[in-house]
Amino acid sequence: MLTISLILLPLIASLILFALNGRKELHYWALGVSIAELALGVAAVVGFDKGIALNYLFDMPWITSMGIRFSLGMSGISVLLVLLTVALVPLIILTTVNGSTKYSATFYGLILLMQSALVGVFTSSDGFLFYIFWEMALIPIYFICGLWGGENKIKITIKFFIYTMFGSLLMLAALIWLYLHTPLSHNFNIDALLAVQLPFNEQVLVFVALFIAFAIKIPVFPFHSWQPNTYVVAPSAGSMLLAGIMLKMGLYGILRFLIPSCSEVALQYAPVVMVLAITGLLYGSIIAIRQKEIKRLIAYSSFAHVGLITAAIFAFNADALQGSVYQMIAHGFNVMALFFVADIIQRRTNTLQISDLGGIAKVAPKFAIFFMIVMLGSVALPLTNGFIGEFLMLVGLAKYSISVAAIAGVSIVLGAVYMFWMYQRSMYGNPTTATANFPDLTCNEMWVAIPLIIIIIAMGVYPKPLLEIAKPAVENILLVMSTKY
Amino acid sequence: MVDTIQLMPISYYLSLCSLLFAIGVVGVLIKRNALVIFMSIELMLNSINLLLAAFSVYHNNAAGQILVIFIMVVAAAEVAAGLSILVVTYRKNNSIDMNLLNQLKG
Amino acid sequence: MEKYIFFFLSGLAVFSALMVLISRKPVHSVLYLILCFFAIAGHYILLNAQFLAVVHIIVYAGAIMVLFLFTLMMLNLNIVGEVRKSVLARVAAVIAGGLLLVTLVAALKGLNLSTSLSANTQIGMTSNIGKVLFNEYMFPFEAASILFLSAMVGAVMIGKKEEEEEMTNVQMTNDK
Amino acid sequence: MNTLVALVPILPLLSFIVLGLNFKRLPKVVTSLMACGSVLVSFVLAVVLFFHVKEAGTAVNVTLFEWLPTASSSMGFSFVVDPISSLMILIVTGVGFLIHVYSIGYMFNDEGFNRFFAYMNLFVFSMLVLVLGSNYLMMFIGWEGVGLCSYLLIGFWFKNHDYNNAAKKAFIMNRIGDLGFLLGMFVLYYQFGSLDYQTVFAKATLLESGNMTLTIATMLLFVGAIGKSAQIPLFTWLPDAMAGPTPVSALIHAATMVTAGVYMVVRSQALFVLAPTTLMVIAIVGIITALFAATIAIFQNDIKKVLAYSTVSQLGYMFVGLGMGAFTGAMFHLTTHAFFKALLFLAAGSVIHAMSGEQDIRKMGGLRKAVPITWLVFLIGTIAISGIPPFSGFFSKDEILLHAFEHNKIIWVLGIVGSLMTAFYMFRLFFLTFAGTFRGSDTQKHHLHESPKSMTVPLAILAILSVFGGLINIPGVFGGSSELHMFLSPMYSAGKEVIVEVSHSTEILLMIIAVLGAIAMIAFAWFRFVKMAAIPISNDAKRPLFTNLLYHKYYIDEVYAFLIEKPMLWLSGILHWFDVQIVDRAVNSLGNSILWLGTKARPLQTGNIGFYMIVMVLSIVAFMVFGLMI
Repeated sequence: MLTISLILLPLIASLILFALNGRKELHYWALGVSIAELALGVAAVVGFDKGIALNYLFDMPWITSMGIRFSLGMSGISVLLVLLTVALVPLIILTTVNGSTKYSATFYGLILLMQSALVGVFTSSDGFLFYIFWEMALIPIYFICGLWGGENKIKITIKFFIYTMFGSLLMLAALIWLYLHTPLSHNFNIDALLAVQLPFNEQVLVFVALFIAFAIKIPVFPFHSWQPNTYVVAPSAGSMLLAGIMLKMGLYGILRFLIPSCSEVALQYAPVVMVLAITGLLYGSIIAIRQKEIKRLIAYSSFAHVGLITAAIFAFNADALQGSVYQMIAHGFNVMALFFVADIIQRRTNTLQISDLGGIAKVAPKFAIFFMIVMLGSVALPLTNGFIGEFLMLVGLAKYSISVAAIAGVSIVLGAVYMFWMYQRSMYGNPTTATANFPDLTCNEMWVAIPLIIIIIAMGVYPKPLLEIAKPAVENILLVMSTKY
Repeated sequence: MVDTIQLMPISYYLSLCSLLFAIGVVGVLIKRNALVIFMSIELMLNSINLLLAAFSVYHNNAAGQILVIFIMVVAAAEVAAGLSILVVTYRKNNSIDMNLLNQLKG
Repeated sequence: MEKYIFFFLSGLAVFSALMVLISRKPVHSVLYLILCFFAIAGHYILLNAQFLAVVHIIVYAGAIMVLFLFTLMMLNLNIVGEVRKSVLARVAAVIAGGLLLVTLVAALKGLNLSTSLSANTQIGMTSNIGKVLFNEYMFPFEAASILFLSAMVGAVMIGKKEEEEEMTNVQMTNDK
Repeated sequence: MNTLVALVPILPLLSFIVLGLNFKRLPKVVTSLMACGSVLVSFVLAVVLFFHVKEAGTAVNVTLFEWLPTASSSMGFSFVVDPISSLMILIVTGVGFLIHVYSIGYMFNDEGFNRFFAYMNLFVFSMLVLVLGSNYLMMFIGWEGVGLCSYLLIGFWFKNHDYNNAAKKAFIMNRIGDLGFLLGMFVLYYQFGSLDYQTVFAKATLLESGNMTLTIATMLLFVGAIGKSAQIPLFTWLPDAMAGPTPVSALIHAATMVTAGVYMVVRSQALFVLAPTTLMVIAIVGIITALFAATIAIFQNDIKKVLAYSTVSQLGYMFVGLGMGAFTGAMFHLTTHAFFKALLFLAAGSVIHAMSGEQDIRKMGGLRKAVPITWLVFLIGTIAISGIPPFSGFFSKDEILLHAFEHNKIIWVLGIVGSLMTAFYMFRLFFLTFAGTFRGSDTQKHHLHESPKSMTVPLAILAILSVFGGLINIPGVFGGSSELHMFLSPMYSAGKEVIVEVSHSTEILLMIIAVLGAIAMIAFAWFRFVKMAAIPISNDAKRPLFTNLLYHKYYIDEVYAFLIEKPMLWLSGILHWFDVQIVDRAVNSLGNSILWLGTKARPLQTGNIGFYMIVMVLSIVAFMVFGLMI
């Protein structure tokens, strides 16, 4: 019941907001809904029973003739990602509340619709339902970027849309392929799909199709080229949704579908994926060093981070998987906070060019502190959330191969290089004309900044509860792999 | 009296209906008058109807005849809508030449 | 006996169908088509599908063809010298149609149909059809009625739109 | 006792949080009281703990909470107080407290006063976590934490981009070292399934000497130490780090943070003694760094830069000690170095304070009259670092050299050479600053003044410590009992202890060689800079090739820029071009090719319905024929 209400609440609210289209000043309404949703999400985490594989089951027949059921449930990984979703959305809505009347009710409706779809993706226990939610998540973000985006928005948004759609279709094909191999009266239940034992060469096809689908979403090198432009052109709330939550769909998909269904191929092809992911990690980090625009820099850094997560997933051991799950959550908050920083800078100075900035720390110390903490989280300083994930992932990668860990570890140094460069150029030095009158964080912004600071530090100081929730699910994945192989 | 009717072999009906259908197709292709094209379409529909009825009787299943009724409904609806479109195009172009419907491509 | 009736009706149907195409005047086409429909109705009777036969006459000959005639007369389309397609196009069309016929026949010939099925000739009776229609096909029947309604509304809408435009035209001229 | 252990790092942390949250509002008095007070209380606690450990002889373990559960073990957020860490917390809080007090006077007129103390407290917290942690992960928290504080404090005056670059350079070079540390931890974790000191050391003692995994792990850990303790090749950040306020240089870049590498090696002694190859590498890197930095220091003209290179050089000595197995010696030198180098930096700060911010020794001279107390303490510090008995530096350096003599004569000779250079450049610095006549501008001369009490009192205390600090480990030859060694020896893994067996006469002979050499160098410096009153030439004057090389610090920065920074930026540019022009363009052209296909296929859609229908019919025919053929 909890899962279905988590999906329905924002869905209904979004429909109401669409109906009220054109009216302004509805953000508090949307905020209220998202906070109620947060309460539900927290309740789900608190009441989560680690002893059961899938909690909060919800199941009813849907399209019976095809064996499709409307079934939902949360594993440890799902519940964490749901928590990420429900925690980020209120913050994202809060970031848009800044006195500007740019955003109408439709905008908030789209955000809530997106939230509903994302929760759906993370909780579906039915392959078809998963696909439906997967596509459903794409639609609101398309409109958010296409309607409220910056320069060149239509072209870039369409590219993003078609690119990801292409991946989705490959996924659908793979799902149907699996579906057709389920026992006699076919059904789309995920467990049934995962139980399918394909011959190796067919498994390769399914693996490739699913991998490309997820790789585009994540994105993994070389399927990433939609990403920097989209992040730059999207309104900040859109970038936050995209980088904070949406790309986790791809990683979640890998954990939920790709590895359990094609474990044999996954094991064999792990080096290939590893090479792609690590290439992306270094490639993104190195490119980020020379970026002159804050959002683009964040985009490349995010690309690098998810490269590491992908690599860690394919190391197939408990530490690496735990780390990648933890890092998914941590990265969600960090990247959202970074885009928030970019948003604040853009709104106040009308520029994101790092060369136009400087000296902000002098005029806006609170903002400087916030930015500093976010940056530290993102460069994985111990006692911030970024460290836990990166440490576990690197430990896992080291178990896989110490040289891989060493190469991946170089990104830690590179991350410090570009992040500190950006921070220094934008915050230190003497104020420029653009930043001379930079106001410090307003009250509204503090409401976003303080929770983020608390989360970044709390997750770094006391990661145990979240790690323990993820643990059974992670072990389950490894168990499925070992039994299938 | 009806009971004594002897049924013709189904292949006769097949041939007849194929022939009628082909005539309908040729009519659609050959004519430029939209009205006649419509009539050809009706002809094709009728050939199918007849075949359905024949099979229905042969298979001793009423479903075929029910389908015929539905086809008739659809045909009637189609004619109603189609003819009104024709009337509109005629008012616009003063002709119902099929080639003028090129404008529909937008 | 039935054989002769069958061949007679078939010949009539094919002849009138051809005449639909051959006639230069649309009115003649319409009339030939009606003839063709009657022949088909005869076939229905021959198949002991009386309900269909009656409905066929009522709907096709009575309603649809009248609609055709009505349109024809309203638009005054009965012009002999209508533009015809080029010879090439017509030859191509006939060849295409002929090919279709050949392949159809070839395809259907391969069917292994047993004619030995004993016919329950009562199947086409009105009462029987009614029972089946309102028991098993209740929902499609209602759906069809809605389709029909929407077609009616659509036809009216399409026809009416022009008037509105004319109205606006009139207003515009008035404004001038 | 357990609560006390936890309180030691937590007090500075609390102070940091309060200051950090209210840095705009608190008056300076409250800030000073809180910042210094918290460190003072920590110091008192550290003393209590020190004596507790000394009396009880057992370590105190405290686990605050379970921090990071991993697959095979669970890392606790836990502290351990044993001889090494109790000595370290004494140094950190003790020297830290003195420097805090000094900073009140030094930073009083700075607008970032409160921010400064917040950072300083955060640093003390991180450093305490580093030394108190009971597993490598805890050490890593402190390890990175002090790096961060170093970054924040070097770039404290953040309006100046050069300072910021120095700060960034420090952080990034540290990060490179940290990466080594991380990888070392991974190897340890992989090998022993845990990162807890006790578990790791217990399991390591079962391995035989020269074990490959241990060698790799210790090498990687040493990379971490290289970064943090500014050894070759990652030392260039430390001289640049002098951009920060002088108390920062004293606390972080002389007394505590940079010695973290030494601490780490001593802490992991059980591992390192099993990896002789690593120990050899450590000794070689140490001695090269010591000489390298000393040669550079001879030609520097910035008072803080000289001290910075001297720090690098002294750290090199500590690593030589470690490499030679003189773990106590290294810790001993670490302690005395903390005293006299903090003293020297603070005294230099006092000089800079007096000179209104001037750091170039060519513009000083004759300051003895103007700042007598500073003069005195600086002299004490200089003597201590030069290794003149009975000052503290003599004993500690001597112990290291003794071990070197025992194990490797070449390193001993090089060590002696280095210590002679130390005596020379330190006295060069001293004479140029305090002897002769004043060479600065008139306004500076007019402004010359002795520093306030808050600065001179800590100087005096440090001076006393520098003089008598050597007493904690008087070697047997002077009738002492090597107390420090006794205190620390329970930490060393049993049976692997390195014992020096040099006869007393040899030992005394070695000391005489070192001391006489040092005195000769001092005399040379006096002759050159007081008698001849030689003043180093200006920046852009022509120099002989070798001198020029030294003056420009062997062009190391330029070489790094050429070898690493430039190629990195170039690569970044290339990859970005590749990303936009190749990867993205490939995707775009895929889309465009479909559009192109569309344009090419468009003429097929003539709009001629008759044509469409014929095609349709023919297609149906084709399908049926196809169906028939199958």
